[in-house]
Amino acid sequence: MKKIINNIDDIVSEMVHGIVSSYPQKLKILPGTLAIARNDAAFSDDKKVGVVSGGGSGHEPLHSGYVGKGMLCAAVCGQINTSPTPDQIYEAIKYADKGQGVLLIVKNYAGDDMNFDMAKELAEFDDIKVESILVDDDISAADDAEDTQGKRGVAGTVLVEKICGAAAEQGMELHELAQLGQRVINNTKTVAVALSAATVPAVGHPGFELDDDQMEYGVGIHNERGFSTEKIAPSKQIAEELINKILKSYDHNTGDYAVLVNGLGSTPLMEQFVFANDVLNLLKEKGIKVSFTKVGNKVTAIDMHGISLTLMKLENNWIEYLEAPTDAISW
Amino acid sequence: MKKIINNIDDIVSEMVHGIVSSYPQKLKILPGTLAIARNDAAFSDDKKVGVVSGGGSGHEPLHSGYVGKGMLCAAVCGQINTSPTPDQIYEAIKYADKGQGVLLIVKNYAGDDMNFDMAKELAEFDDIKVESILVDDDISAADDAEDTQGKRGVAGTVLVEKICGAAAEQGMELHELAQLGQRVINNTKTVAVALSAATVPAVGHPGFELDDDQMEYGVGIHNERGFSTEKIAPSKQIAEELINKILKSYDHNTGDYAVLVNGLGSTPLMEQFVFANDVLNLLKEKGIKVSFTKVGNKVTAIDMHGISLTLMKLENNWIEYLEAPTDAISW
Amino acid sequence: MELTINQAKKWIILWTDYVKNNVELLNEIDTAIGDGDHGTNLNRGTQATKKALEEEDPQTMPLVFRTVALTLVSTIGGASGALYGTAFLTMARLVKDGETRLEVLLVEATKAMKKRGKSDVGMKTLIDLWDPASKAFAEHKLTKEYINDCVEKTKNMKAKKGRSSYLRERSIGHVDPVAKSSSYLYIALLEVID
Amino acid sequence: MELTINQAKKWIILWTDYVKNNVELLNEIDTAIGDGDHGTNLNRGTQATKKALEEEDPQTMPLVFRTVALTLVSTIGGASGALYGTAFLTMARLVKDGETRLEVLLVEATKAMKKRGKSDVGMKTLIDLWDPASKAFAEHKLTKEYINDCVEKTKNMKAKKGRSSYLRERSIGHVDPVAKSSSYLYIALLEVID
Ligand SMILES: Nc1ncnc2c1ncn2[C@@H]1O[C@H](COP(=O)(O)OP(=O)(O)O)[C@@H](O)[C@H]1O
Ligand SMILES: Nc1ncnc2c1ncn2[C@@H]1O[C@H](COP(=O)(O)OP(=O)(O)O)[C@@H](O)[C@H]1O
Ligand SMILES: [Mg+2]
Ligand SMILES: [Mg+2]
Ligand SMILES: [Mg+2]
Ligand SMILES: [Mg+2]
Repeated sequence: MKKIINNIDDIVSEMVHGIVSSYPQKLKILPGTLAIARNDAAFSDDKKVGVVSGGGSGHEPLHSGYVGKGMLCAAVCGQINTSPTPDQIYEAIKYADKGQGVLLIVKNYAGDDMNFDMAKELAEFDDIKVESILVDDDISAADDAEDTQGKRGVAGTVLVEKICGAAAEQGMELHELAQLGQRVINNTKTVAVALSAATVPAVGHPGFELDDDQMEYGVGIHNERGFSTEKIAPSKQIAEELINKILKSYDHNTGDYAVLVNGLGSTPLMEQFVFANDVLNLLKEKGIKVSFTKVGNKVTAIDMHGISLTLMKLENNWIEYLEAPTDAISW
Repeated sequence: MKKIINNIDDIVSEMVHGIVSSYPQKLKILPGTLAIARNDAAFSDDKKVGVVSGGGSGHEPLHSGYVGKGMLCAAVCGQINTSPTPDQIYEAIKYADKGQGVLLIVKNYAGDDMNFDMAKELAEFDDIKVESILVDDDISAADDAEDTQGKRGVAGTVLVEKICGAAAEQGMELHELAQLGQRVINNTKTVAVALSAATVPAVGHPGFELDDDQMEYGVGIHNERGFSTEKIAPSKQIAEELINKILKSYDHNTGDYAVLVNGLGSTPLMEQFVFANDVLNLLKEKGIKVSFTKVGNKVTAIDMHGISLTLMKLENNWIEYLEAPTDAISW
Repeated sequence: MELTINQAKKWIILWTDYVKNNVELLNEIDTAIGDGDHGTNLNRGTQATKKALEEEDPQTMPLVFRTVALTLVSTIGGASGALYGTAFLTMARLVKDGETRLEVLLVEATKAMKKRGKSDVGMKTLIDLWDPASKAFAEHKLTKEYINDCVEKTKNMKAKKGRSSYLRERSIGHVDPVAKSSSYLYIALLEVID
Repeated sequence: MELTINQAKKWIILWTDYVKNNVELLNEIDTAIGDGDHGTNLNRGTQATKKALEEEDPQTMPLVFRTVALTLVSTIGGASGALYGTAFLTMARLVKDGETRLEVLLVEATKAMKKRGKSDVGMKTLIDLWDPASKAFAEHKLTKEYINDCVEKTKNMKAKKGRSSYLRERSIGHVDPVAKSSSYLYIALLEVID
């Protein structure tokens, strides 16, 4: 395992300190936690619903890179692939609350779900209004979702954070915001492929092995294997398969879409844009209208080499929320 | 070699098309070229000096990701690690010229230098005022620079593009802009380390081999080997060595600095921020004031795993140029 | 039945020692059907709890449970952190409200965890230890053999909650890691009240 | 001396054939001290030039040189693209201005490339072929042996310009790739005027 780190146990703490000391005008650490929160002047005068997210580390820039005016008020960083603890989430909620309540955006994993749930109880005990939404955009294992913890939350999370963050910034109240977030989640679908697995530092070797000519369809962002291992295909063919899988999962394919092509950590932008080119060409051929596209390392799996495709069916003025300005360093 | 691509010969063209079709409101391709240019409404009314850059591909998001109001007017994309041809650069110059002339920001490689030089002659033949500056921030082989093509242009290029782009946006005239750019270049110093080399698609294997416990100090962004191969060290030690090398290369170390921690392609943000944390702590210990920091994959070497550190000694109001808003998708 | 303050402290400290001596084993079990961190995570939490009990040396029953609950909640993390946290916070709240019957505390803690995890028996989680063990304890029938039996039974279950649920059929054949670490808690209890 | 239009076309086309037959060799030489693409890049440019000459079939000397120059400039890329481009643009400009003496064209092209590359003889570049070869040609002393000799001599030089200069001492022991590809141009010339 080759990584630019010091001690394995200190990675998350050092990373979090690195983030805030790189952008001190925008970000700070909440005392006694590994939660990163807005530090800009505008925030202190805000009287808006606070939006808070978080989860295990290893998905950078999610969530910390999306803290800033117009997106999140705070992001709570757990250890690598491990949910943060309720006390830290609770601190973030308290910081984000301006009397209008707080929306929690949680990825659907047992640890995240339960720890955020506990934090919510702690906050409600303090009379802070809290609602939470569970992002579960990964459709790669949707068929038997009731027999499992449910669909996983992956790259689509960043779109949920952007839309909810922008709507909160524009003054939407808490309950409406949670409903908006839930609709966005319902409309957001992701599938990923990996050419090689990630190496979790504490583990020291890749989470699974693929041959030189193999790729894995349907991987998750915690090194979860996918639904099939195939011979590596040209970008265009991968795009075709992911698009078909995603489009089929909607009731119908009319309307406008947003597209997110997401690198999983060690995938060069060059490959991401070649893939985006194929995706956009294929969608055009299929008569699917795309009104918003984003390409880059947005929600990663440490150093996994691979890519995910997210489609989001747009409603109402969501496109305006997507295009609204934000101070977040990584949007 | 595992890459998400189609045909090797089509990578750059497909990538360029992927970039502009992902961001059609902001970017377009100049007809008959692989030059990416501003496509925003504000540009058509501009009466400012145009700033143009470009070079071989494989360093994304450089330069195409820096096209937009407040940075570049156009970026000319050559084949991978190959300078673009003068005719394409010339098209970019013509597009960028609004009667106030055009500044060319060129990285110091023989191919780039000579091809941009030819384009400049073509443009001058058309009575377009053109000035060019050569970025040569890589100090890893500075000792005998007169005996070689000279120091290479690497990560610092993005800072030069930001400052010149912002100054042009604020109305600075051509000659002054070129002088500003040259001063910025003189004040900018970079050194890089790699844990593994990049794989150029046409070559199909890593440019050089390092053992599992080895790292290479002083690599370039085209798989050039560096000045020494060492046992891999903790982030803090790498930071210390790069900082010392860079600080020594200035006449004196008073004043404010900007810091760029740059991932070389496949380095996760996690590692970049751990490293940034060490860099900022060490600079603080040394009493060096840092007024601006940027961290991320800004100037890459395809899929090289490694990191570069750039320091820039700030003068006058450069910090304002660095902090000025820009529409560029990757700043 | 009721514990004395010293018994309560001894119980928890005995548990932390069990965890400490079995970190590798718990990690191994979690590796088979999870992400391999349960031993490390839990040990971090229980060692912090031991330290807190020793340093704060709480002198009332509510304070003992409060110390244990808050320390576990803030130091374990992950799914098991929320579950153990929920269990001990529930017990702490009940003790504070005057409920001291241990059998009630354990049954209520189990209920709270079911609610927290939207889960129930048969899903290959710690519930498959807590539910039968807390009931057997209430009926004075809890033995070490029974506890280990409950853990063993999770082996043939297919996971329906948590990370391991994504393994589907492949989750069968391994015991649940947090059922295992919970078995130490119940065994420690038996040893303390023996 | 002066070339006829047909000789000029034949010269260039002969050169493109030499390049085509030696793509791998040129790539290999560039791999040793550069980035291994010179054969591929130059062949792309010379094949495009051949095609342009055949399709556009220019009927005046200035048009022939213009076609060659513009095609090379826009299709080779890299350092050698700029250098060959500079050489042929210089010759095209001179021919357009009425200068038809080949020896003058070659000497002026060499000068222009020196200026373009801020380089001179002894730096292990194509200048080490063009400079002596153009002078020998002017003095009617150019032979195939002399041309190959010039290429060979670059072997023991230490590169001071271009990518290979970063190899420092390690650049010694290999001939310069663009000196080699330029040798084909001069050999083709000898064959055409033979
Ligand atoms: N929804 C749930 N309800 C009850 N128990 C659960 C649930 N999800 C997970 N668990 C328990 O948590 C254990 C995993 O704990 P831990 O290793 O801390 O989680 P992770 O590392 O996946 O965050 C599982 O083995 C199971 O016993
Ligand atoms: N400054 C220079 N002056 C003259 N010739 C140069 C200069 N730099 C490079 N060259 C020539 O260019 C050759 C490399 O050409 P090419 O492979 O096209 O370049 P690259 O791939 O490095 O862009 C060198 O072998 C040398 O002959
Ligand atoms: Mg875990
Ligand atoms: Mg090249
Ligand atoms: Mg686990
Ligand atoms: Mg070359």
